[in-house]
Amino acid sequence: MALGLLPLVLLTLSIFIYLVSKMSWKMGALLNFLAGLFTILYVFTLKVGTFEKLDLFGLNIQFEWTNVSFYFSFVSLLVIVSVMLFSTKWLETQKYRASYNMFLLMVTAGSLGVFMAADLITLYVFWEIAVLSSLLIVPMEKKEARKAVVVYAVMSAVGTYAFLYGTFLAYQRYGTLNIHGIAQGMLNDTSIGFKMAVFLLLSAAGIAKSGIFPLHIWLRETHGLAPNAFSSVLSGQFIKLGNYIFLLVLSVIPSLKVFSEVTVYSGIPLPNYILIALGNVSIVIGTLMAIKQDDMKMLMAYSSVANGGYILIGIGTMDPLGFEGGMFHIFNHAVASAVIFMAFAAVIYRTKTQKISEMGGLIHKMPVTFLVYLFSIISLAGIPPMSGFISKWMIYQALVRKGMFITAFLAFFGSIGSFLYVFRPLAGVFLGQLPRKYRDVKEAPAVMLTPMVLLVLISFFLGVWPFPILQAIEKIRVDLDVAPSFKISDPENWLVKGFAGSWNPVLVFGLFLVGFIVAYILYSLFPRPKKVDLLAPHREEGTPINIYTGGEFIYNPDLYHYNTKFYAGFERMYEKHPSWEKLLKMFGKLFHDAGEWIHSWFFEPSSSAYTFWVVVTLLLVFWVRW
Amino acid sequence: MIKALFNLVLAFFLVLSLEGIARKIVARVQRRIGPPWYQNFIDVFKALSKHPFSNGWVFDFGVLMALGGSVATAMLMPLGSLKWTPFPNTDNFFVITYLFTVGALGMAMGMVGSGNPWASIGISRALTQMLGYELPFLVVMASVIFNYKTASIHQLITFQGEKWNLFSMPLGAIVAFISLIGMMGKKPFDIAIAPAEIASGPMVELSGKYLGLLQIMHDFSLFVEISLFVNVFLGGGSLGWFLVKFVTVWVVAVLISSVLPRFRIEQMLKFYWGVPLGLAFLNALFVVLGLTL
Amino acid sequence: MIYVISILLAGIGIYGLLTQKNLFKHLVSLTIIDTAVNLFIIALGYREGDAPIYTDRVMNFSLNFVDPLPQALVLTAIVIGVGVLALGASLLVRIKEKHSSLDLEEMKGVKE
Amino acid sequence: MISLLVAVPLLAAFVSLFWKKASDVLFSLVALFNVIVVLSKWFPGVVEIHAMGNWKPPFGINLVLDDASFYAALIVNLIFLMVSSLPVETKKGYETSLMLLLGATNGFVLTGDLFNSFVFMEIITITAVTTAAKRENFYNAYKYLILGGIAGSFYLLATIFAYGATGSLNMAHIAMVGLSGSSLLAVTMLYTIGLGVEAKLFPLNGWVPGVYGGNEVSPIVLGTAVSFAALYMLGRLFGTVFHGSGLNTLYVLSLVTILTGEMAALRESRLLRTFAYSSVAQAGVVAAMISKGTENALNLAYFHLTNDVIAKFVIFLVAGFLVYSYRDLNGVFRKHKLLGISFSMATFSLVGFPMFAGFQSKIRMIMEAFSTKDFLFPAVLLIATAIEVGYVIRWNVRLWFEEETFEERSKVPLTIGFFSFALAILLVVVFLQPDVFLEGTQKMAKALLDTESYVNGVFSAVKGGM
Repeated sequence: MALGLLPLVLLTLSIFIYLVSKMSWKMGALLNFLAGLFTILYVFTLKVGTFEKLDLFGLNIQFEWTNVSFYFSFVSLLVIVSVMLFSTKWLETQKYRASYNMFLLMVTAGSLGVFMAADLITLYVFWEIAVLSSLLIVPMEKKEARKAVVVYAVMSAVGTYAFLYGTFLAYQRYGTLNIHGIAQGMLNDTSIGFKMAVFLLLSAAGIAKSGIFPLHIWLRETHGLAPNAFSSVLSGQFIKLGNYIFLLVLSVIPSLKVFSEVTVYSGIPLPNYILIALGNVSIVIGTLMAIKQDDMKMLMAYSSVANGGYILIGIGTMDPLGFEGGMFHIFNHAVASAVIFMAFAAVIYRTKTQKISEMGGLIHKMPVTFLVYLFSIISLAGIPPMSGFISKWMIYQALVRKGMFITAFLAFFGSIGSFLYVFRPLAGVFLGQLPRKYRDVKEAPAVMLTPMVLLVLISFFLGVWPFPILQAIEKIRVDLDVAPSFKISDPENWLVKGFAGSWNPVLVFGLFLVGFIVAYILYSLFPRPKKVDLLAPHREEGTPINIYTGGEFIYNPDLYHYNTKFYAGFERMYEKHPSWEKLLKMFGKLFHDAGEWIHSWFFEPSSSAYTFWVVVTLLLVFWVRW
Repeated sequence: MIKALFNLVLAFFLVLSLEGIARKIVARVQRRIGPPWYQNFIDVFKALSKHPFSNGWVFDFGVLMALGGSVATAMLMPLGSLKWTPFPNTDNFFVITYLFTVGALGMAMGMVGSGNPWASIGISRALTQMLGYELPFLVVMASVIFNYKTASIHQLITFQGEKWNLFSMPLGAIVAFISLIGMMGKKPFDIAIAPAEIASGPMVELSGKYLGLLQIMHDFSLFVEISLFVNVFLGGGSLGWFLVKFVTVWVVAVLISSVLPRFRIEQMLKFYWGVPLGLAFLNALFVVLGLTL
Repeated sequence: MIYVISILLAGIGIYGLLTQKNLFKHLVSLTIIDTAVNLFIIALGYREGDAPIYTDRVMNFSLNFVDPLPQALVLTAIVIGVGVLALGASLLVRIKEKHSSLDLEEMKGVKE
Repeated sequence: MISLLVAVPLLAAFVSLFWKKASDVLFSLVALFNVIVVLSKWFPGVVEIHAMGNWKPPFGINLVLDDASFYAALIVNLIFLMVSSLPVETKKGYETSLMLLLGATNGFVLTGDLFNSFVFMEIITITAVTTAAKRENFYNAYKYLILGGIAGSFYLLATIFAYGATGSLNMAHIAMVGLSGSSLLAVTMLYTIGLGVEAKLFPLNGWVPGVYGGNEVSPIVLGTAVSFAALYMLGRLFGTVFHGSGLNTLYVLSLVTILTGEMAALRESRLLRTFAYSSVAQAGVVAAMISKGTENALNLAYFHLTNDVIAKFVIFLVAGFLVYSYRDLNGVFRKHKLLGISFSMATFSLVGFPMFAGFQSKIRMIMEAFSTKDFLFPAVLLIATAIEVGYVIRWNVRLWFEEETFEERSKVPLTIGFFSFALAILLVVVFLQPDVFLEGTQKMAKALLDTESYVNGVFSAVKGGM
């Protein structure tokens, strides 16, 4: 009973928290945090394999707690709890504090419900609860978000309802809504077309939610314009719902066996390949678009598109390495993007802008924020010794092993491209010259820094010692029967094994240390430097900065900061790119115009026209029926 | 660990002298006499001994990270045989490639942290260039790894005992070499530090020991890049044999770059994403079809 | 014959509704349709024979006599028709006041 | 007893003409009385008739109360009770029409006679037009009148055809004798058209936005009670009387209705009209389910209709109040939190988000459609829902979050606040416990399809006296 009650209790609690927040939002936010903390601890006590049936709401609701549920719940809660802690301070900038608290907890409850649902209807119910709550948080802060949220709502609805259609299609044929039942049914089914249809319809929800190619455009505006701290949840936690769907259709439903007749290349069946192709396109679009964003949150939103592609590709290969890489990447991206968005929120909290071109030099004022951002982008770009590298490494291994060169190429492209786009905010926001208007900016409050620092430390720790999480994923892999004999983590020898090569994360970190020590020794051997004071013009009007300017004296550092069109040379190459966003907008316009047309032909006109339609209908009906 | 330290010492002396030799070669190509071969040692030590200026803590931190990263990478690199492989369990190609970027990132961060826009422009170019040369290189490497089913460098060396990859996959080797020139930042791919255009780009604010340390970091990077090429495409052998191949590759690269002018950034991208990338894929196709020579 | 006339009338009514620009004419057309339907109903109930009155002579149901029910129905229908007509007319008065015309093309403030 | 449901409102309407001052009170009393009468009959289970003038069926006119018509009458009268207790300004001057409408709707629901139902439908049209003309909405009301008149003619024609074919006007009798061949076809077609106007089937629903969007009363009444009655009649005629013939046409029409309604709603920029279109679409959904003709489908159709009616009542109530209290609706819910919450809950129920009643009916309808191997309707329904999400979210965001222009806060009448919130809570309750409605609609669907017991019931029922 305890299992299924968890999301329901949280749902109920959210209303209580609303009332508390009405009295004191700080109380509410704190309670929220405590509730989250409790949940994350509670999650550890749940026993894997617990199965529950509840007859609630006239539906037969089934919950099952599996290793997968645990993993996803843990990742989600980690992000959400951090954001909740972050919010206890940050929330003061918001207008709708009580509702924010309530909906945030509802998002939590909904997501947990999704992860522990054992049948697709239960999943759908909680999915919609989570989505609806997020829909109501997104427009809370920024004006433009009010348009964006409609796009988000519709995209999400398209995915969700396709999923629902697929669910019932499966139900109609296999007579069950239980996920394992459907998997079994699909295994015994011989109609490949039907299975493909169900597969693609079900994955539509994942495509929409994790921002995979044809339905990715909502991410930019929604993530970019949502309340700043909530963007962390959206990017760090919410799109993991989509990844969960992919996991369901690709591995819980054993896609390799179900579609073994339509294997395309290297043992990968056609439907997986379709998803992998979509993931590829997402990587390319996400990377290219992220590189040219000036709005730092939108930049990271596109980065989420690209990383969603990685995860999809990893899981899509259904290779042990790819699968584990994809799963691990879920964690890494969650943590990294949550920290990054929180760091942005902290920056925006102080500077009130999210345009890269309006900032600069904030490292002098917000060094801790800078550092957490730095370590997160190291993780996000997949550079050792942060954990992000490990998952990317695994995905590459899988791709190369499978000989999927084009996919691998696009993955490489996204990876190198990610250096470009993560560096842009680093250079534009934190480094360089500090504009005059920010000279009194202070470091973000400690409450806001704490969750970021903690998450970074976790990511760092897992980069050096990834075995706990790798073993958790390995359990999932064994559960789902994805090449269970293949061992990847070898904690005794401190090794992570690929299909041929292996490597030792501790050693790599050790070498790092050695490198740093060597570098530091060299550094301290030689004469001490004099300081160039980059803030001199801020301290005293009219002091020039002592840097190379080709003979000019620079009194106004604002003008001496390079952050607009950072990659102009590259951006120019694709500035005339065809815009998918425009295409989908056209599609939206089409619906709108159809509505206009219907309105002006059937609803607007005079009684003559009404009569005309009556007569036409009559004649038509008689003609058809007679 | 001893081997790793040997790597560092070797890298320092070998590459610094080679750099000097390169200056000599270029001078001869251009009908000049050129500096002596040990000029670069003099330069580095002179730079290290001078009183420098620091543009803030991130500047220092960036330099340390750059040097530390490249030192770490250099320590991992095998030298032509299992015997000269410092860490046989961790010489995975992807690990080395990504570890290598730490140094690049550190440098980028430190230099942009100097607050000079020339540096930022240089870094933006350098990163863009990375997008150019890495892609064909990685595709080639992917096909090599796919062919031998291993990503471990020393195993790759062993596998090509009979026949170098240069001969079994000539297309791949050519592409990798072109990428190598880009990696080394030699002409025509010295866009990032173009002295006449953007005041040496990232290096604009460097002075004294910072310049010296980054010079050393650059040497380690060159060492890693060339060794990687030699190991993967030119087979194995004793340490001496390895050094001969190393020098040869270096000289060829220098000769080629000495007669070429500089690309513009988008020309560079178009170049790399044109023929080299196409050839890389062709190579991959051959590998998949089992058509290696 | 009567059927034809009623169908013709209905046609005229519909034609009027479709083509006329004047709202009042719409109302008239509607009334014409009503009339047509009523006529049709009457025609339906008509048989060659006796008037619909139960007499000793027509105790036998198999005999032909005019069906009385339609006539009763028509009476009701007519009453309702009048109601509609009245309501329509009163609305027309108000429309004229508000939009200053009954002609579809000259009415003001209708297009939105 | 049943005939009182019709007679009392009519009488009261007549009285109110001469006693204008008391008309409001009268209306409330009548509505209350009706509700009590209906409640006293709580799901009769058997068929109970009131034969006018003690003519034994199939002769004469009789009012029939079985589970189906009871449920419809219950909804209708409850809605009128709520309408009657709304503040006086909302319905000032229209009490008489509303009472007439109440009587006519009750008659329409209860009658067992086709011609009688035509008469009641015409009265509904006339009174509805009168109500629609509030706030000088004359032109739209007039258009409605003409269309209603034409529909009435078709309805009458259909009735006459049925009479011509069977020699009877009594529904039970016709159901027993049965129509066949071309006469069945003609009758069902004509009824589709005749009822289509009131049931808001495309393309006969041109009047809806104009009338619903014209003032605050007509959508509350027409969009809920009258819609329910019309859709009930659809089920009664096609289910009970025609044994499920002629439903294919209805199916096609209703699918088109759903899509066109939603698309038109998407482009609409006025609040009341948007939800008028949405109500068109929902009527399409219900009609599509009715057209499936199985008991379960009917059950779900009326379950959905009930949910929709409740949601629409809240929406139109709140929207009507706001539209006529403020010039600019942006961010208006910040002034009216309670109304806002009720409105949002109702709209979410409309879309079918979980936690609200609409979810229960939608999910069941889709499941039912799939189990009858109908893959088209769920697809259409889901596409429509996706569009619905778009405009529902757009309106919610606009009304909650958009910058408000400064306007004096108008006071919310107690009843509006109470009803909207109570009904919104009811929607949640129905989500938690769908059986609240499902039991009723189940009985209703059973009664609608069980022609045999209907016929037997009518013919053998103990005649209820006054």
